[in-house]
Amino acid sequence: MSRIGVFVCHCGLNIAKTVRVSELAEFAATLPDVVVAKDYKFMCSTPGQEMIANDIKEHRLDRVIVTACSPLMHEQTFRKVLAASGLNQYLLSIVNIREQVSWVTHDIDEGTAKAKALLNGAVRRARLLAPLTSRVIDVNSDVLVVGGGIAGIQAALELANTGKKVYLVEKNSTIGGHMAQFDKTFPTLDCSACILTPKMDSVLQHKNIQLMTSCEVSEVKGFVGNFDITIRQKARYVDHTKCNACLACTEKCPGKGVSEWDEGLVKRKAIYIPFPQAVPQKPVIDRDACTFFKKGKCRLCEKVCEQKAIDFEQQDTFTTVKVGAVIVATGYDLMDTRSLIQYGYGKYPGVYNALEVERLFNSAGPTGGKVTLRDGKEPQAIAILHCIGSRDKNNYEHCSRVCCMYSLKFAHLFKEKTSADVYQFYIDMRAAGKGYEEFYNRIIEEDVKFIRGKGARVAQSADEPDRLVVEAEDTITGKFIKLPVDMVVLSPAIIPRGDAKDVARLFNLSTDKYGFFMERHPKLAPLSTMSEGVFIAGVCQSPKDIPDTVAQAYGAAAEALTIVVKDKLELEATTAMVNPASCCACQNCVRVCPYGAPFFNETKGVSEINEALCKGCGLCASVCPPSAIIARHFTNDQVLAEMEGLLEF
Amino acid sequence: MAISFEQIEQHLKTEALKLLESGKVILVLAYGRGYDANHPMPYVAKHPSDVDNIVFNEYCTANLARYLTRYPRRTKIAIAVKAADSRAVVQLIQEDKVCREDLVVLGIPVYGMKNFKTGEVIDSKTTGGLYNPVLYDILLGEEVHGQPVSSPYDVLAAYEAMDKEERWAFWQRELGRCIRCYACRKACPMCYCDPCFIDQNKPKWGEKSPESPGNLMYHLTRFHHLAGRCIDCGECSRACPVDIPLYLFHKKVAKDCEEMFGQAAGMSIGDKPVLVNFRVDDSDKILE
Amino acid sequence: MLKKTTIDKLPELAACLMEKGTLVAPVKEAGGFNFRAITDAAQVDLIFHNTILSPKTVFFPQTEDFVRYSVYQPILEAKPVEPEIRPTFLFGVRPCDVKSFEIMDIHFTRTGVPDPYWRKRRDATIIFGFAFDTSEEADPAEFYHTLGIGAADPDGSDVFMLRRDDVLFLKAVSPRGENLLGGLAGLTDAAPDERKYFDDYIAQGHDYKTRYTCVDAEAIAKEFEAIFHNTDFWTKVSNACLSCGICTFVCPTCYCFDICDETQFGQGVRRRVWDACMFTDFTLEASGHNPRTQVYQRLRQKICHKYSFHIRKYGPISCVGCGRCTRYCPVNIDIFSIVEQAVQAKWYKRM
Amino acid sequence: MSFEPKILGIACNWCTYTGADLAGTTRLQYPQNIRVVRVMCSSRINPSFIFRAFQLGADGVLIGGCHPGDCHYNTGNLYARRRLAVTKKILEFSGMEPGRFRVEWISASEGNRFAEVVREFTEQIRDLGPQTKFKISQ
Amino acid sequence: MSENNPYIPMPVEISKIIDEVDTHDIKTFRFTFVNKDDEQKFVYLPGQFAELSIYGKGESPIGIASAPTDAGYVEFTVQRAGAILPGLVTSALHDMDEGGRIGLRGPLGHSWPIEFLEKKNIVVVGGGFAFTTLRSLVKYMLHKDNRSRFGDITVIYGARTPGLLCYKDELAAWEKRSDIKTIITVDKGNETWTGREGFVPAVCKDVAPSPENAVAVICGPPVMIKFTLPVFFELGFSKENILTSLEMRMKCGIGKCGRCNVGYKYVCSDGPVFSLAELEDLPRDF
Repeated sequence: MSRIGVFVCHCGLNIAKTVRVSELAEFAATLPDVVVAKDYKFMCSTPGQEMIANDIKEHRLDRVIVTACSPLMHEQTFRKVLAASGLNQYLLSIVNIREQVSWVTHDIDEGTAKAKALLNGAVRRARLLAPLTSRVIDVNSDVLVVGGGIAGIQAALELANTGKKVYLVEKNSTIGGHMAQFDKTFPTLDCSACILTPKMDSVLQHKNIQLMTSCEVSEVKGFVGNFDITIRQKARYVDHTKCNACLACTEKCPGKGVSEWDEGLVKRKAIYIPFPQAVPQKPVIDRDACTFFKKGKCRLCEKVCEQKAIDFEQQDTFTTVKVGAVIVATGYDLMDTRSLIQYGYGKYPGVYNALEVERLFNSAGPTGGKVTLRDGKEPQAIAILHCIGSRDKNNYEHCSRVCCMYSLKFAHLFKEKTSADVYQFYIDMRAAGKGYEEFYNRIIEEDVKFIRGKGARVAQSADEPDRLVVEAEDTITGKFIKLPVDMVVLSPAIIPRGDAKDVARLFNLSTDKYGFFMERHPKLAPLSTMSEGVFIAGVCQSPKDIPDTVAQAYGAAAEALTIVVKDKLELEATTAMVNPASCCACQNCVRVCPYGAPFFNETKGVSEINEALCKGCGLCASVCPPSAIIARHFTNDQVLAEMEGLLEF
Repeated sequence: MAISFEQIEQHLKTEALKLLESGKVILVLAYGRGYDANHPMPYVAKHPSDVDNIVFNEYCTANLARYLTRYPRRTKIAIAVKAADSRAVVQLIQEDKVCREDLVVLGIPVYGMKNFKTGEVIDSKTTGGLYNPVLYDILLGEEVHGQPVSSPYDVLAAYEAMDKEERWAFWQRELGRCIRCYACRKACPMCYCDPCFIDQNKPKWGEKSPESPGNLMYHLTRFHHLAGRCIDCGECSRACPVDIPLYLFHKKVAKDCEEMFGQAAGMSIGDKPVLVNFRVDDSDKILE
Repeated sequence: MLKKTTIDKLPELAACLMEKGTLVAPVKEAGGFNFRAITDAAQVDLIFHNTILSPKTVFFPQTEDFVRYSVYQPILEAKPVEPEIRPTFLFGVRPCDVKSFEIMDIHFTRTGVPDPYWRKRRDATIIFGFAFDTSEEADPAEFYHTLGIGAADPDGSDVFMLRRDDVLFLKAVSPRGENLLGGLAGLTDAAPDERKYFDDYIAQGHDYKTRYTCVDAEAIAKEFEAIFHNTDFWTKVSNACLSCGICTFVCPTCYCFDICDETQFGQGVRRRVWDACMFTDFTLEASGHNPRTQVYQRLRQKICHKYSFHIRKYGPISCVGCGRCTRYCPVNIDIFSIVEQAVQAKWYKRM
Repeated sequence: MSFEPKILGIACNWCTYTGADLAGTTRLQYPQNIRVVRVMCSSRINPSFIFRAFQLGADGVLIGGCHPGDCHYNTGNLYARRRLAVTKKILEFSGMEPGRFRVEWISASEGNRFAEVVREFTEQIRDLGPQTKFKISQ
Repeated sequence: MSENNPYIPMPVEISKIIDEVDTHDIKTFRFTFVNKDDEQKFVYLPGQFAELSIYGKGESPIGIASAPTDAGYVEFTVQRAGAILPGLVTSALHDMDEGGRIGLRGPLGHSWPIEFLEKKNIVVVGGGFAFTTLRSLVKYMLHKDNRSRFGDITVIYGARTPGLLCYKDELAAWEKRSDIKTIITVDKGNETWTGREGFVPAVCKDVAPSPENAVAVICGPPVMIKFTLPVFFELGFSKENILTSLEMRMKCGIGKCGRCNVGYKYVCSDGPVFSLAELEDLPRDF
């Protein structure tokens, strides 16, 4: 016998257009235990909230039902109203009559009927809601940043500057990420290295940052405020505490590996630093390329190293760090365009992908900054093909966002460095960004030829076997064209890192259909994730340019700070608990819980749940045969009552 | 049979005596005389002098694994098991209700067991194809070979052939007779919950009165709780005072589970019960 | 008055009774015989030994609705359920079961607050007792003889019946029975030699031996009181017990019930439903406390209730030896043996 | 009056419920016969919920969860897949029309999929007609 | 069937709710009868109980806390039962407001043996929330029409903390009266508590009521009873002169449903009031 208040929101016309809101309120008033039912234009507005607060007091309400938009939208807003009115915030129930009713029907009768059923269910459930209290836990003030690209660097620096200790984990032997591979950045054409390397250096120097390169997170335990994160330090075979970065070893090394840094365009040594400005500037051994590891003898590096830093016996080591929050900034890969055989990447030497071209422009790159083809010749005609694999329903539907702009940048650089004709094959130009449209206009001025039409095929020229032909339909003229060129640059889809799934599993992140990490809310919580205390920044969330990435990094740092700045944290209250009187000691809960929250108490002969580890999924409750587990806020009783309400009319 | 019931009884007595005298176990779960020879009872021998009361004959159908969970954990127990019963022991070990090292499993290879109420031979009905225990420490006799081996699921054919309306009518009729004495769950070695879900009043899953809705809820949920755990001993059906063929439904669920998850209940102590387990590559087809 | 008919004319007799009221008689169904309200005269089947459920179901059905209510409406709107009670003919009740009605009467209507449902149904019912076939071998589970009940005791019946091959004899025992039999068409008077056969059969009913042990109510009540706290004894006899409810549900003298509120969509009915002292939740209190958590405690309650408490509270033993509990026990627990052990041998003292 | 099926949806908070919201946000139209209960994870769904829903008169029950591998709780839906598969088999063997119970993986980004499934399922239930087997008559 | 059907409750209305303790889980509900006939029929004496009945939730047997001398209403003091899962009836009742209606079945069971108590000195010993039917008894005896029928009255009442004492106003009033000796104690006091501290058995020993022509009426949690009984034996009270009230799971309240027996006695219809002598005739575990 509770006292329920029902508040029906019009959401302007969003709801009122297809649900008769006043009728719904009248209906609510007839439901059991409902003592007040009202409708109002905007419940989430200040007057709306005040109305609820007043009615809680005036009618001594002990349950509140807000019939409005999705709980994912305003549940927190209204919970705060309850809390401010002295009512436990979990005595709130939200009925979603906007996203799941008014917006999905045009028929006001249908809409009203469904809204009534949903409301009826909510009333039945509300009667059984129990006040819940959150547990308060201590918070570890350190932060882990995963990924040492520009996003990770920026976030780490921001946090470190506030005085928080930061662990920056990078799986490569240097930080810098993709940005360090670029020559120039659009639209300002400033030198990428010039703006990035000082930051990389700051990371290395910062007393609050512990930089962990050649490292990967291997296990994540704990929960927001109290993560225990195990990090695997991959064997580098060089003791970095001894190495003085003289690099004598790299000179002597006979081994040859493929330079990841230069996108495989050249070879590097088996003991190497990826690039001259690498941070830390200490070499590592590529086990697969090392003569000693392959053939069992060599050890030249060891012989030349005065510091005795070479250690072929080195093993992977594991360390565990305790942090309060995590920022995941693992970046991206380019789609492997070899699978798109029509473009001939990997088949014709004249076909390049965008990152390879970045390296060609770079003075530290394989060609010393000269644009030459693989055979050393300078190209006479260059085609840049946009949207390879992206904006493509057969591959990746999403737009990779930065390709238009870097393709323009490429055109400019080609023009600057060669005398070639440059052709852009595009679907449409997307130049939304500060200074971007201006940059586009500038490139048009530079005699770059724009062909509106997606490159359909790249083939060997029939007439001149060492040249290529790009086939496309010019959608402006409607003509099918075949353009002979020397060089083709593909702008492939930007996709999540190959191991993004593993990272998602480790940190309990959801991913979208491409594998990009899902934000908690696309607009209102773009950097938070479904995992409390884990934030995302940069391209691992979705393709974006450097300014956006950096902005996100700042944002994620601020988000993480909101957690670690506090000494104490309130945990989610909707955890599960065991009613020991009913527990049959089958230990199903212990077997299934992904978080290890339930454990078996041998002395008492019953299962118990560590609520700090519990995330409230309710799996244990449904595998508990005697229903001894109570999934708070989603108890069997509450769900059954809601179902009964939904199905009554 | 390679060995007679009398010989099994003799073996059982000998082994029980040895185990009790040596103190290896503190009790032996076996069979004793009931009110006549055709009605033996489960019997607990705790003292060497109790061993004389042990009997074994074709009516000793009871699955003694049911009693294992009655004793405190870590009690040293010897248990006499037939083929299906041994699967129950295995399943209980999988579920960590009993520990392997606390048990001495006395395996009984046997066929020709009879339902003491009807006299009907039960081999093909509930333990089809399985005559030898899957787990034992001591085998009381020699393994049975040469008996007809059929799929335990053969008896389902007629029911699977029914269309859904016939099946519905069949189960309505059968389950409609249920008087909710709960002998099925009490006889079941895998039903060790106390209280049972149906006894709960928060939530109240089904009504206590023996009417169709409550009966349906009770039995369907029980079938679900036993999915992948039912070891096909048939005790539920034999216990039922109104002869509801519950074993058919259990068999069907067991068959489906075996097909979907590739594992039969109680066959290996290293297995994990299928419904508290998963494979990432489980097919979505199972949901179709 | 001794009347007779033939078995093949049973449907006519049944039809005749059905015209006067509800006929409840043994019906063969899957699993065995049970007493059911007859809808088709041909259903009545007297070729049976005994039913699965005892005929207490007629006066004390497994569910009895008390009140219909709506949880959203004022309590005043709740409507007591009027049970449909018509003149009823309970046909073919074995003598031991007839005896059970008397024992149950003490509990339900003759002491304390009378139970209106039992009384009304009982008052509306005419009982046709039916002698066991003494030419058959005694059923090994039965022991009504121990309780002083003969295989052909007409006591407590209104009409008592006996089958001799194809002939069914019906004798009026009570005035109500006399009244009824007199007005039933299709029955013929029995011949003198048949009357003699009938009387002899009844007289010899006590010679028909089921299992027997000498049991004196007062003495056995004391015996069980003495043994009540002997945990070893109770553990030993309950070792096999599964703690299911079969023995109590089939028992003609078990009367425990629960009162349940069953609600759906706000509409509900408060009803009583059989309960069993063998169930763990029988004595489970809202606080979580349960005085009988062990199987032996529950079996002890059941047996001591019948053979001790009932005697001290109401006089007679609450058992008629019908053997149902033993016959349907899935693990062959035999109440008779337990009683025997307690009485004869003072078995527990040797432990 | 024509038959308007009552369909109970049980959707996990993170994927299907959010996907249903997305269907709304993008104004996709679908039949209003579905009423969704939100639970945190498809693994929260006790098989008895489904039996009970049919007893309460649901003509169809639609379960929505994250795609296997995408569960917010890592593995919840992988357990759910097995448990619900068994539920389906039990319903089927009891004589219930198998088409009345359906499990779909619908992610937070698949608003259109949600709408499509609801449209399809509603039609399917409409064809099957009212569910009378489990329904408790009043 | 509605006439004199012992299973069908009569409607009553909550006219007053008193929040008794600082933990808010014990409340006293005052009910008035919706049908005046029912009020006439509801004739009871202290010590009896009734089934509080809420359709859809069930019934709960609760001792009557008011006295027959309280005309026009009947009171029950109800604790919200169950630690993890609250009792259905008691929690529904606790959620109700004044004006709400429920069902009432009773009066049930035997009362304190008033005739036996007459002309005797009465020692009332209560602990915590189990004081309800004792309160009824004390109120009854203190009534001006009844006071002369009884000898000296001593009340010893204890609770764990001052905030957990029930009927605080009445206790205060009793303390002021000269015709009753009222001793209130708490296991553990607080800043504002000026009264006695100590466990009930110790206080009983301390107060040492005389066994002369006296009857002790004791109700409380099992542990209190366990330690209080020896004190009264030592003081010289005979088993016949020590009375208590038992609790057991009940359903019907009229000795039919078969679940509240202790030995051959049904707590509901043969009790709940028993003398210690009677209890000794019953098995100690049941």
